[in-house]
Amino acid sequence: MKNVKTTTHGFALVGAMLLFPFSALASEEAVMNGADTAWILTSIALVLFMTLPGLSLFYGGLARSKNVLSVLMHCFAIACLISILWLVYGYGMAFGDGGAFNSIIGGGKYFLAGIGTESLSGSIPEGVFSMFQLTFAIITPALIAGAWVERIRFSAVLLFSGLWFTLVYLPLCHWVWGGGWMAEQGVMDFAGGIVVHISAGVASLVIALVLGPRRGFPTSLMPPHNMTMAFSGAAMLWVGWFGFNGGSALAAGGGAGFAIMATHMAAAAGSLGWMTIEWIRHGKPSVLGIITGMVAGLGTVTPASGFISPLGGAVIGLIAGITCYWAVIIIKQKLKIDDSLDVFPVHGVGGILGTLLTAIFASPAMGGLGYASEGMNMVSQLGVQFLGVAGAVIWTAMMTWIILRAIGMVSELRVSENDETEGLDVTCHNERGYIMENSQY
Amino acid sequence: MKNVKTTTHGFALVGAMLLFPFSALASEEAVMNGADTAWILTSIALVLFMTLPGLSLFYGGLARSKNVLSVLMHCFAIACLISILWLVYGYGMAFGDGGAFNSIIGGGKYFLAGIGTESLSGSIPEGVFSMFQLTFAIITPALIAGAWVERIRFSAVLLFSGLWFTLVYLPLCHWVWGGGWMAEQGVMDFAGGIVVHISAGVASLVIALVLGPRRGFPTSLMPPHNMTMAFSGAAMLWVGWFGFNGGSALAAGGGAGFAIMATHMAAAAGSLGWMTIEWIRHGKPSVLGIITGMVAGLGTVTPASGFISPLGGAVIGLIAGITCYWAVIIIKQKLKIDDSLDVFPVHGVGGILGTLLTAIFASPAMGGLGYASEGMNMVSQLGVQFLGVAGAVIWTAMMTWIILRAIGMVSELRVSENDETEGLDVTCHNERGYIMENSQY
Amino acid sequence: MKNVKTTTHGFALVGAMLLFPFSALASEEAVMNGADTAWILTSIALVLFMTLPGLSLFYGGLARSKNVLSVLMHCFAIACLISILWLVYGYGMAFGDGGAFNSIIGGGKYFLAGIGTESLSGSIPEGVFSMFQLTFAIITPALIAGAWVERIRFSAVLLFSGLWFTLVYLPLCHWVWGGGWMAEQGVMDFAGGIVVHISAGVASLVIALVLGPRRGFPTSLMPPHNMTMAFSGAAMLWVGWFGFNGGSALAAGGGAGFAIMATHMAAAAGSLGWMTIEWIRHGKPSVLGIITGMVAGLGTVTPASGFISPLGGAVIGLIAGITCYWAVIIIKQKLKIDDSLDVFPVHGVGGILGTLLTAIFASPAMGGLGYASEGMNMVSQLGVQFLGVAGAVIWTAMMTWIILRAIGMVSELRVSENDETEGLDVTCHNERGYIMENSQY
Amino acid sequence: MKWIVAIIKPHRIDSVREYLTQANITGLTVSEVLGFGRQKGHTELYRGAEYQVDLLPKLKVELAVDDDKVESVIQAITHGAHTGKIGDGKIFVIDLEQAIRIRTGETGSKVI
Amino acid sequence: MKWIVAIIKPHRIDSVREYLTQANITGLTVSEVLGFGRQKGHTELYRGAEYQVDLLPKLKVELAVDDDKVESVIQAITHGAHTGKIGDGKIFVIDLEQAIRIRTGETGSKVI
Amino acid sequence: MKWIVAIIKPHRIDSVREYLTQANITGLTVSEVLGFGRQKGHTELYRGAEYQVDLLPKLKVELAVDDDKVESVIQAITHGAHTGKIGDGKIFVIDLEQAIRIRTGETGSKVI
Ligand SMILES: Nc1ncnc2c1ncn2[C@@H]1O[C@H](COP(=O)(O)OP(=O)(O)O)[C@@H](O)[C@H]1O
Ligand SMILES: Nc1ncnc2c1ncn2[C@@H]1O[C@H](COP(=O)(O)OP(=O)(O)O)[C@@H](O)[C@H]1O
Ligand SMILES: Nc1ncnc2c1ncn2[C@@H]1O[C@H](COP(=O)(O)OP(=O)(O)O)[C@@H](O)[C@H]1O
Repeated sequence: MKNVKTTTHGFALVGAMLLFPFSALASEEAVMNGADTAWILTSIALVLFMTLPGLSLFYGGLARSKNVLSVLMHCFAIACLISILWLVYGYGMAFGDGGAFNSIIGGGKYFLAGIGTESLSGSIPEGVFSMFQLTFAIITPALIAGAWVERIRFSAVLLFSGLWFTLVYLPLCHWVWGGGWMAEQGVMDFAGGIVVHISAGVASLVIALVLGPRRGFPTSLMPPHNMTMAFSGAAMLWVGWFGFNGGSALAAGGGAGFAIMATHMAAAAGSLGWMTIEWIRHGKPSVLGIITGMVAGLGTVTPASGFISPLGGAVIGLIAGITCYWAVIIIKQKLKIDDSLDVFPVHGVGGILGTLLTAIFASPAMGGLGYASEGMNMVSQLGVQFLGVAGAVIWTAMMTWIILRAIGMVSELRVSENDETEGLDVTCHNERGYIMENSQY
Repeated sequence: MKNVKTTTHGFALVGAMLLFPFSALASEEAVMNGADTAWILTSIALVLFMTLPGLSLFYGGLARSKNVLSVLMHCFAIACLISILWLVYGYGMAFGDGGAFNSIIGGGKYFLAGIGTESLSGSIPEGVFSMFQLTFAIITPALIAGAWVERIRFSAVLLFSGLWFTLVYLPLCHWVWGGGWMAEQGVMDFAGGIVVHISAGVASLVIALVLGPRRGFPTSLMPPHNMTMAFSGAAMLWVGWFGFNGGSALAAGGGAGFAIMATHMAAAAGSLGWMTIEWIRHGKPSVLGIITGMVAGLGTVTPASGFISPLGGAVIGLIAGITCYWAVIIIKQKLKIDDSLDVFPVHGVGGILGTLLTAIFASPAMGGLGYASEGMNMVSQLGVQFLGVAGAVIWTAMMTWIILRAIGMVSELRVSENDETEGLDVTCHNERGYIMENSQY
Repeated sequence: MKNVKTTTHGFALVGAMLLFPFSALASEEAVMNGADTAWILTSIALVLFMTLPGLSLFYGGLARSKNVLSVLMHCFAIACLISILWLVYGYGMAFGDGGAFNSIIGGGKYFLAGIGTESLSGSIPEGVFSMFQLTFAIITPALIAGAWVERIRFSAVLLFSGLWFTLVYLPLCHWVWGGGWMAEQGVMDFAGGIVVHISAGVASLVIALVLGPRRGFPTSLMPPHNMTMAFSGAAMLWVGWFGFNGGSALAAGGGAGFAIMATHMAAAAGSLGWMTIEWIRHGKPSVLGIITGMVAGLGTVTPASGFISPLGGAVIGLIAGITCYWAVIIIKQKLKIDDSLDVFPVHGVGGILGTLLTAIFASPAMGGLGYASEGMNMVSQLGVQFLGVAGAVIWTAMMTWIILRAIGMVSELRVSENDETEGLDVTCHNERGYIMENSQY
Repeated sequence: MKWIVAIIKPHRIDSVREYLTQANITGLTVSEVLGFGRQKGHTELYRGAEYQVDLLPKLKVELAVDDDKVESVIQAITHGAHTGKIGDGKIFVIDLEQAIRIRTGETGSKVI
Repeated sequence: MKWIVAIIKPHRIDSVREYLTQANITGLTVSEVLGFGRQKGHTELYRGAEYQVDLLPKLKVELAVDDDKVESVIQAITHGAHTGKIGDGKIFVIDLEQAIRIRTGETGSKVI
Repeated sequence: MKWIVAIIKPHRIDSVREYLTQANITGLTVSEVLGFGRQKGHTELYRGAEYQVDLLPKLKVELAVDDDKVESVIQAITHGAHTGKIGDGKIFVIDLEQAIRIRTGETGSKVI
């Protein structure tokens, strides 16, 4: 357990000695901290809220109205499926002790067996820790849904998400937070730059390439059908992210406070960054722009959030807002890759950027809180971060491609042309999003 | 303690002696636990969030657009009305000491008099406990609104809710959580299977029968006017339910963690259960299906949530998803009872099912955390649960019928035919839900 | 710090001795309280949630559909801008030590420099305190957006908000909570009657007068385009207000519980008050009415919430619901001032009312928890409150007018007639809120 | 051929379509419109401000029919849409010169 | 009788209705349409992708009028809808053969 | 002049407009309608209750054209809207007596 505890999320592992000597001590004595527990219970709610309804509405609003329900359905069904898989083997593979293979993958604790109300993970009950982690496991494949919207078959969504969770998410999560090889190398990822954003972003790019563009792309534009819905979802993401990054401190204290400050400033600066560039280049700043900048800032600051100063967060956010703007232009307009809701340019690019910038801004010279492993400096840590990024990109790309090919062998990935034209809501789910006023006869 | 701690919510009262020797002890010494308080403060927000906007949007989206505001109005006005009644006499009747009649009803503490910032209820301030309980008292009559939508008079809504709260909710709440006869019998209801779901469900059935169907039912179908709104509401319900069931542990610890895990797994399994059966029977799974399955899973696991394992939660959820699906078909399609938003088949059937299954899955043999009262086994507890269910069903049905008849004697229950056709938003509230674009001249 | 600490928000200042002897003691020894921290971390999320998406949706729904995105944009951009200014100098000016000028304005702590994860503010980390305060600094200028919607230029929004935050919000915040002259006088403002509601309300009135009415006002009515959106936002405000007022206790205990109870009862009573008066005067109660009454109740109870009984909260709410109803009629219908979303009559009038009523209902004779400064009685406190109100009204009105004139000298405040007719979404932000169904070709 | 335009109350559409089906009409086009006529509208109220709405939701049904069917179609619509209250709507008849089916290019009355 | 179809700018509807009322017109039907003509549309921008919108929101007003009122109705609409800018819209006049009131079954010009 | 009404599948509008532009048509008006015809609709399902939707989303394109352009416009619409599947829609031609441009008061075929 010690092992696991120390390898958790907020990098308490390494941080243990460095940042939280007291809580590390406490964990030896296995004392539950009610305050930490209260905050993580809250964070569980906040992070689930990010997916349901947060991300669902964000993505749903960006789709066309004939497909809005299919987008909501993807996010919701993924949340359900991953939850059950987490119960059955997910938690164990990510955070259980993998014995001799622990660098590669964990194991045990299937069906959460052996975990009781008294089991602890650090200063919080293990059940609470497991639930908190589950909310991360839910949002990651849900993020990918942005790449395949408006054309994928629903059964392919389920198949893909189950396999990808098993073959990509669980290993990565174990490598970084469960004591696997990345943790051993000293890779710093506070709340999921690698585990969540790089993995989801890279998978999205591969999916966009394998699946091909939506009919009509790129000649006919497919504007968001409901920007107010996308806005609501984005705002919920911002709020929920306090649980995502702040909860990753796994304690109710100054560490969580700092993580939230850095997170918040990155969101604000990312938004203003994107807004400004849009204003300059196109003459008018847009709601879609400002909220996309926010997501870019938040995704990018995620791996760094617990290691940096608030000002560091603002700088990272600004860099993110500008970089991701250009990434979207390049991927969608220049390369004409239909990563429909821009998951790779925002989350993938942001995740990579943030993971690397962590090495810069964690430096005490930059006002940061220092490196997780002893003896690290900016250069050596940057090397380690590169290693982590490279490992994650390669593994994710490779496995995502294999999974898609495998599914493609047993069934179609895309709906028929007709169904795509008519919209997935009616053709796949027998429903319509909106049936207004007079239409009701 | 072990047993008990986990078995809370109301229960505190009776439970005090029986179930929480430790906290009871603590309360003797009157020590407030800040961490528990922090978590229950959070839970108050989460559970209010379930009604406003959660349930309101869930129900509003399922109505037709000409009635959407009336649905929101019902939920909101009920929340306000019940809050004031709670202040005046509700809390006292539910949780005050009823003296000689305590098995039947509580009393005292009118206007929350005598409660100060220092008063404790277990390890948390009594004001916090009272507010937490109020959020349950709000959502229960709001749930009933699903039965009468699109045809009831607004004044009848207020009259009914006030009377029903007084004559049905408060007694039930006292019986189960306030030290009344059900508590004395050892009925286990962690977070409101009986108090909330059975009572709301059964009342809905009676209302549907007394009020009669909406004009046009069942020949013309009345599809949801805004599934994205219903989805948002459903997602908020899921998140808020963590406060509902997790907060019912009344402490920030492993018990709350387990309650949340069981709750979450039941939601996931209920959703997948309903989705699967729809997929098999109709060829396509729907968003309305998956979110209804979620509500079924959540409602059903509620009474059991603090007594069972996460796996137990998943099994209960699955059973709920399938059972409630058939219950809806039977009530609405076969029996042609217009319980408009299916409150009885989902909450009533789910509540009964969950209350009975509590006896099964709380058993340590099923991985559960054990029974609340000493000397209980699965069979004897099942008997007690049956007793609780029967008592709640009979009392609720009887009193609901009497209340409706009484109101019917002083005023019409339904709006006029014309108003029903035109829609309640304009005819009862002088407003329209949506006034889009060009229409604005 | 002591000074500052004790004068903060939850009025711990005075309250320290009176209400929280223990925590005051603890603060001497600079011990972090995890439970308090957990609750304030939660409150940060709740109060941000009030602005994003809460207030944004409330306001967005009340606008016409052609302007909905511009309203959302204002709220969002203000949140981003104020966050960065807070980081740079806002926190320091509000809560830093102003030395000799401390009665007037604070200083230092620019870029949050010098604050570490270990720094405390009372019993919570200073970073947590700073973030909590930031969420108040965000919502205040966002509230003002209700006055200028549907006609202001976006660049004027940014300029105004930055200047107003600096010249009005920061001084007021420092005067009341940062140890400035109002604090010295013993002005009681638990959670922002003066700092938030009076300041936003009065600024709105000035803006409405300087900017002039929307084209068509008052002959053509401009009804809310989406009451379901306004409803969602209002419901989120209610929930978030628990963090606003409850969090202002700055501790997880009975004080927060009482603040939440008073807040909740005021919301309920305000809603019922407005509903009743509408029912009597117009024959039908409306959703817009009931939720406006809720906001009136909440705004009014804010300064009093931590000093009064739940019953006191209900009475304040009722008075607020009725008073603000008439204030809206007078300002909009009688005086024909186009404070478009009625910010002054609801927040301004409510804030003034609540600040004065605080002196009444805090009295132990009215069931209140007593006055903050020693030796105060109802009359003397009322005098102090008058002083606070007068100071805030005069300062805000004066500075707001100056800021508007200054901006007006460098650029237009309003968009062109044509743009106003066409709508700000397309003309200022190049987007449309809704692009439904068939329109998607 | 004639082009028939009927303005009816929204909730009568099902009944109108039933009668039309009985009259062997298999094609029509419906749109949502707002009607102004003798029928009184309603008042809306927003924070004390009254707002008179006199454009009421109606449905417009348009169909092209053969000359010999005009009478039966008018009958069908009248029966289907009739409630006897003000605002039931009107039927207008316009001469139709030509009809073309896009799919086949056919023209004339076999198209409709 | 004539069937008059006018395409106008949305925000002119109130003024058009006022002029029509002055011309003793008591019935009309309005629908939301999208118009394409000389008037330039606007550009929308979504994450850097420009999107030219040239179908502009307009209102279509349809009314059946007696032959002798055609001129005054055209006058009324022209006055009410006129702003002098491109995109003000057009009025079209079609011959109307018959009109029936559903409620009463009456026909002809007394119906309208 | 003629008044041409075409009912088409929504996703064909871009292609129709392209062909019309080629035919030198610079003005038209579009509205969203629901069509009932030979084309089968779809089923919707809400909590086990099936719901047959046979009113399908279509677009109505209306244009006033000069007599000598009628043929080319019909050609253009037919080409643009054609997919060869049931439900492609129809074109109707009605005689148009007069057209007025609101902005200038001009009348006749120079208006359209
Ligand atoms: N002259 C007209 N031209 C076009 N539409 C009309 C005309 N008169 C009435 N209508 C339409 O018919 C509807 C019903 O007319 P109304 O006068 O209210 O009742 P009734 O049909 O019973 O006489 C109106 O709402 C309007 O849409
Ligand atoms: N030939 C036409 N047939 C049908 N509608 C037309 C035609 N020409 C224009 N319209 C409609 O009239 C509106 C205004 O026309 P436009 O050419 O933009 O300006 P103007 O009326 O000033 O000449 C268009 O948006 C369109 O809806
Ligand atoms: N007689 C008619 N009058 C008016 N509209 C019609 C008529 N018949 C068909 N339509 C319209 O044309 C559309 C297409 O017709 P349909 O019979 O489905 O296919 P097709 O055009 O291939 O024959 C319908 O949805 C309807 O909107």
